[in-house]
Amino acid sequence: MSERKHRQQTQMVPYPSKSFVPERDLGFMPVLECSHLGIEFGGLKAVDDFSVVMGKTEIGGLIGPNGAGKTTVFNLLTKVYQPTHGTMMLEGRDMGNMTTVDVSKAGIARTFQNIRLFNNMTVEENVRIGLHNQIRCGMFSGILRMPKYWKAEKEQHEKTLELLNIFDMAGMADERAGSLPYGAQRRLEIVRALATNPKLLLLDEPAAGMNPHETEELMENITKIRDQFRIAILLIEHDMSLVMGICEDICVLNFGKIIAKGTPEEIQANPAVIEAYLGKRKEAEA
Amino acid sequence: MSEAANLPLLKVNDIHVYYGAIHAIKGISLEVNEGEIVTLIGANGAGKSTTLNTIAGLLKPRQGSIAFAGMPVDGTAASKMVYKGLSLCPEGRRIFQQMTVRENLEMGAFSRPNEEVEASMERVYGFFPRLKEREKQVAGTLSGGEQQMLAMGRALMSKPRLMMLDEPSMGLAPILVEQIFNIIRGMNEAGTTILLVEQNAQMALSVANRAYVMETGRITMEGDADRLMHDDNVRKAYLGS
Amino acid sequence: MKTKKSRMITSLVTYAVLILLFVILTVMINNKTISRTLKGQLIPICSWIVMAVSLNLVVGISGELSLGHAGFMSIGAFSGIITSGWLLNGFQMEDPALRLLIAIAAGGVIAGVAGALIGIPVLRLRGDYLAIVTLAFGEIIKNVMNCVYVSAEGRSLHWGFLNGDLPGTLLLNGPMGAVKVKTIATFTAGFILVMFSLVVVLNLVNSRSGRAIMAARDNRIAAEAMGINITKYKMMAFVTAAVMAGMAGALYGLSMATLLPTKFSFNESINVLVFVVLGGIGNIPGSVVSAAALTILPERLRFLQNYRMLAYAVLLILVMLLSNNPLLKSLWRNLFSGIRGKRKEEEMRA
Amino acid sequence: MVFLSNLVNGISLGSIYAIIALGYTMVYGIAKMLNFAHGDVIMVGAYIVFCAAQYWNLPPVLCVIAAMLVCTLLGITIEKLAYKPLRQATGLAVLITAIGMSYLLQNTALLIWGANPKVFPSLFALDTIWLFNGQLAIKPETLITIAANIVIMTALTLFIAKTKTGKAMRCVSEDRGAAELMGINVNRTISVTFAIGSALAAIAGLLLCSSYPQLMPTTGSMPGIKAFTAAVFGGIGSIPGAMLGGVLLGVIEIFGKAYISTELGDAIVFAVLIIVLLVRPTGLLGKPIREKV
Amino acid sequence: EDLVLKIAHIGPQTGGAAVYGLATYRGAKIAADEISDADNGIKVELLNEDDTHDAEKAVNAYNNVMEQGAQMIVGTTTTAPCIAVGAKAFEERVFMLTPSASSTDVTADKDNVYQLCFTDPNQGSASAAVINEKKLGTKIAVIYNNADAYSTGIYQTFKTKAEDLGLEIVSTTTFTDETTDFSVQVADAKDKGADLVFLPIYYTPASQILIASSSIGYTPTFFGVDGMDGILTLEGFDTSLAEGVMLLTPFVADAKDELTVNFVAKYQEQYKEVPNQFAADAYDCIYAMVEAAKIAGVQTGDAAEDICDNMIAAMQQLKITGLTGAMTWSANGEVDKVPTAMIIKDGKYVGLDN
Ligand SMILES: Nc1ncnc2c1ncn2[C@@H]1O[C@H](COP(=O)(O)OP(=O)(O)OP(=O)(O)O)[C@@H](O)[C@H]1O
Ligand SMILES: Nc1ncnc2c1ncn2[C@@H]1O[C@H](COP(=O)(O)OP(=O)(O)OP(=O)(O)O)[C@@H](O)[C@H]1O
Ligand SMILES: [Mg+2]
Ligand SMILES: [Mg+2]
Repeated sequence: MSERKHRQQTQMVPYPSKSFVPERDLGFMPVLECSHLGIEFGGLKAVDDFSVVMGKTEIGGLIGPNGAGKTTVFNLLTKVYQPTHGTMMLEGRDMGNMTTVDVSKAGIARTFQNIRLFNNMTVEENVRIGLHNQIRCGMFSGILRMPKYWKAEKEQHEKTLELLNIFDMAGMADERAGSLPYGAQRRLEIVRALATNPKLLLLDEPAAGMNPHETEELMENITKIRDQFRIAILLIEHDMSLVMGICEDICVLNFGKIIAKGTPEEIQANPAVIEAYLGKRKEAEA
Repeated sequence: MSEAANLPLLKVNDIHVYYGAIHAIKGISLEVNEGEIVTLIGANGAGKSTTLNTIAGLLKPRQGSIAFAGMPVDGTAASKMVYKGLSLCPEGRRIFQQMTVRENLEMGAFSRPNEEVEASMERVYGFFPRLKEREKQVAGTLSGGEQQMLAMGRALMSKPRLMMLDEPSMGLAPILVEQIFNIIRGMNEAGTTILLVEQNAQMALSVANRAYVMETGRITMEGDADRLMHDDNVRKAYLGS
Repeated sequence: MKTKKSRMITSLVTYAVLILLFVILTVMINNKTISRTLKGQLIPICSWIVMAVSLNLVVGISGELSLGHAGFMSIGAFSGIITSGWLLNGFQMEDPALRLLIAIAAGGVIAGVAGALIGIPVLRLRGDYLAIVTLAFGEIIKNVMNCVYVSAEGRSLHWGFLNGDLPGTLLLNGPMGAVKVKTIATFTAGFILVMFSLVVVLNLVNSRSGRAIMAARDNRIAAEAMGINITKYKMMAFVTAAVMAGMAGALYGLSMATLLPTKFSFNESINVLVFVVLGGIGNIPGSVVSAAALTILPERLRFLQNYRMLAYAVLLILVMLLSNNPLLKSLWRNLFSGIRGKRKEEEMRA
Repeated sequence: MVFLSNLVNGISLGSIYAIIALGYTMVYGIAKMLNFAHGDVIMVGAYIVFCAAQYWNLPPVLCVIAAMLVCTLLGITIEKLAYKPLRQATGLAVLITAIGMSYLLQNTALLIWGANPKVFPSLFALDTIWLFNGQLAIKPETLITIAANIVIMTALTLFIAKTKTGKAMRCVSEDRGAAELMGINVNRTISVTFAIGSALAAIAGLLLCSSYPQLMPTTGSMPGIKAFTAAVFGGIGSIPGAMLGGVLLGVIEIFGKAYISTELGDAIVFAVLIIVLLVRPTGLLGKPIREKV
Repeated sequence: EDLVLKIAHIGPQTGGAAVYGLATYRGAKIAADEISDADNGIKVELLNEDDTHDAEKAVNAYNNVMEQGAQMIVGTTTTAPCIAVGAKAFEERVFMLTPSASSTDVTADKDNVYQLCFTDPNQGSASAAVINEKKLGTKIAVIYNNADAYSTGIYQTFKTKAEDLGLEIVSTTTFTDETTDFSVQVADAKDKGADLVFLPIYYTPASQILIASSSIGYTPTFFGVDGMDGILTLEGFDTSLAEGVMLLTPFVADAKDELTVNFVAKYQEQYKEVPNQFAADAYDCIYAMVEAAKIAGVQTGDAAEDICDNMIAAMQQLKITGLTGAMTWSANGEVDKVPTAMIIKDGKYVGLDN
């Protein structure tokens, strides 16, 4: 398996004191810095002492057994849950007092493990919702159909088509989102997230339910998005071909704790990861 | 049961299924023989789940026939199919979140006489020792892998002759995927016929005897699992290389 | 599977049909060919249409079940009546059209304020819990209105709670409600209000704010993750609906010589909900049709005498059963796609 | 003493709400529908008892059994004709149908029994209990209602937790499709739920009209709404919650009227409900709904 | 050729207030049939519509009967709809005589609306006067329906009059149409030591209050108004609880005069129940309207607006004696008749003076 196909050849250099970021991102402020993040659900430490740094254009991976707390990390980063411990910074801004809405405005967008589209709306409308804070027009301008409304509508329409074209989906703009095939729904979620103009994109199992062929395409698209928008991407995935194929830095969670961090090669060779997550077969294959 | 020897256990003949105006299944025929593992692979939205749900009686085919153990069963309610020896482990697990593991298993044996429940339970615990440890836990709090085990165990409780599994490996860590496939083999060896729908074609083909490939509501290929595994078209579309 | 274009066409067709109807009815009124019962019902019909459209904004567009919508109508009605009485008493404003306009605006504003106050606690809840709290607010409003007395003495308004000893002319007399109301509401005003509510709701739905409201309905968590302030947009829908209900109330109140606080009971809220569900949840033109039809229907059933309400109940159940029958639904859809031609069919196949 | 007698009155009213709320919550918990016609089934039950006692001179036990039989049949019929065809429809469609059903029952009762109110006969040949030198009166109906509440609550809880049908009901309430796959006949299970709910309505009708002996075609509607409120108050779907919610609602209503104002009695009840729901958004004993993200 | 009068009855015949509307319709129907059957050259054609005790529906019903060519209206039964319909009828010049809508707002500012029942203030102050005169109680409790215009109206004038007369009101509590439990109201009266409870309410809640009182062993004097009539015939009611209850009423179903006996017999035969005051008032209404129509010279097929003014003039000359006593009308539409104070003894009404 050619796992390196989509990965940019970069050398990983230590980022001051905490973690590693790609060399190319060294001159920039890291997009995300979490330290000692944690949350408890009635005594259960779902995430514990989670510290990572993401470079400005890094593609990171978050893996781990089921129930390890991966999705919970995303929920913490987007403030769906309020962390009970630790701090998070988005491009140097403290996220402590932000709400989910603030986080989105500040520049983190996400997709969901169980797809959450606005099923009764069209594909275009879904993307327009993503543009909510990008192209604005107040309630009264909307009701009274002021010139501002027409301008905003036009702008939104153009931007939507532009974004949909990344995944060749412009032709589906008028379909009901709920009636799309599963794979298209996953892609639409990514487009919608991109529409919020994020600095950091969080993808929760983007390849779930896709076959290897579709996964391959997805990998290409993810790298393309990173290059085109120059943003950081953090993804959760159980499909090792994808993770090992495009992630530059991988973080492995087990029982809420980080058990390993490193490049794909390091992770694949890590006995603790093999024991807890990968299993013997993958090891043999690698 | 002499008829069972020469008749297939399940015979689906040219069924058509609609969701409202959407023609989701456009004439599918397939067979499963006693003792086999048969797998159904295909892209997203090809209609695999729809096919299984129709066989299980959750959906009604508008056209075509289904025979189970030599008896026509199309139009039979899902709740009756269980009594005939067919059970479906549905996509997305659908366990009873607020019941305990044990209660979930008990519900799986709803169609069986009460005396049998204990024995079946032991049998299931044999396959899934983890479930025995978690007997009293509320199912909603289990991890993803455990929930999948519970769903399979629950389907086994009805002592099916044919067990249909819809994407049992979905969203599971690689290590668990292996375990699940080992258990599928184990169940088959213990005498349960299996119809398996999988996204993970590689794994599915490696455990199956025979396979069908589906595309947008139709079957486009069928044959020996080994043969399909090495078929170029299949490799390109479903195996990723 | 509605595209933007087809939505716009629906809106335009709705406006056109309503204007046409208005013209026809006005002509019929002028040459006296309209039946007396229907003529008498025109203003209430307009009020109930506005009620249904506004409730549909909450139930259909914003996705929250409200069982206390009549409460806002009540607030609007009594505010409107008081305003009109006050203007007449204290300011000698004789022009009924101007008085009506101000009264309707006042009814809308005051109901809107009430909607905002009620919305804050209500919108924190979900599903059936939210529904029961709106029911509770509706009952509280009814109960409280029953204890309020308002009188006008020159330009000053006096009010009393549980105490009717007020100087001047009583405008609102506690449980006896408003009496001696000068009925200044007209069908033209009603029609303008209906058009106004339609423009507001239909334009809102096809705007950024409207999409945000629907996004919050379809998937709360995803909408928040897209940076949409759920509370703000739910509130926007709720308050807009309250304002329109208040205006409908003022129109209604000023079309009757008397109005009791107990009129706006739970049953009335439910009635409006029936209009909304029967017309189609989220279907605004549907609400207009069903509100009008269901207001006229019981009158048309008068020949059944004592079996009238029984027949109404049976019809209601039958309509619900038939409109939700999967067989009829697909039959209807086939018919529809047949009319719409190939394009639609292609869409279905996709 | 006044306080005590208010408390007794509150509990007496509350236990009536509770017994109606039990039926509401049971049907809601399993079939996930707000059966607004429940209050009217109660009214029918009360009329049957009235007729049985007044016209046919049946002994009390037979009156109750007759009412339960009629109500159960009525419940099953309503379910079959009006609700079952709507299994796939939205919750609101079912709600509106239930409201139609409620109109239908009220107007049928009006045609059969007339508009004149009837005073319900006292079936329990027991005397009022006087405490504290005749200062505190406890009506036998109150004691019987409370006892009935406890028995029904326990029986329902056990039934749902222990019996095969009860467990099937829980499955149906969680996931109808999955329940079907277990071999559970979902339609039949829901019908059974309705049958039980309606039988409970008959008992509630008897107790309601025994304590507050006024019977009209509209008798069921307001107690029905209050009981629905009580069920939500206690956490809808929760059986002990219905009982707790009912009793508390009754006590709050009586205290509000006695110590604040009779004019604002209902406003106070509903205001307390709102406050409680703001603090506990799923009622007193309701399970918090947590959506996994 | 007979004179045919088209009279329309409007009142609630479904919903919570159906009992009143059905009673007025039945009373009116008996009168209409009697007149028509008597072969005196007059036929009464009685139209009937339901208003569900709602102003909007009442106006619809009004328009409906006018479309059917009604010449005058007997109704509407309840107050709020009557005010709404009255305003319409005033504009359109249609004569109305209501058997039972008793608020002064019904007739105020409208020359075309007449009442056959006592007005609320009339009853309120008459009650206070009787209580004062006969020294029936020293500490008075009032329980009234504050969601009902009739009940609130009587209460308000009762209170004013009682204060003037120096009567002491120790407890005032309310209820609504939706109230099931009356224990608080009764307990409050008992607690405050009231020896007379004034009940300006209809007989249905009154029966509940009597039951609730007896269950806590509270036995003051109960004093009611005309709405109390009907309590003795309430199906299933233990009339012994009503022993000693006093009320002001113009109509007594077991009076022995020929008119009453005849009416009650007919009513029982046709409707299997004992008529109450509402039915009696409506019966009288029809006779009054027919008499007035004779004076006004109404012809078959006359339009409502043409006869209205004549009817108004005729009403003021009219003197009739009906089931509810001898009546005349003043120009503001109010009736002048004498309420009689009654007391229930051995399950029967007896004049308080006897
Ligand atoms: N809202 C919650 N309340 C209680 N426990 C929770 C909640 N959300 C998550 N958990 C628990 O936290 C742990 C981590 O869950 P999480 O969803 O983050 O796992 P995951 O790593 O994403 O697993 P998977 O790969 O199966 O998606 C699990 O044990 C889960 O049950
Ligand atoms: N409830 C439904 N209503 C309408 N269309 C549906 C419904 N369920 C499935 N479909 C459509 O039917 C087709 C087949 O879907 P199905 O779920 O059977 O596919 P699948 O092969 O199981 O895909 P997956 O791998 O995503 O599970 C798809 O086009 C899907 O959009
Ligand atoms: Mg996850
Ligand atoms: Mg599937």
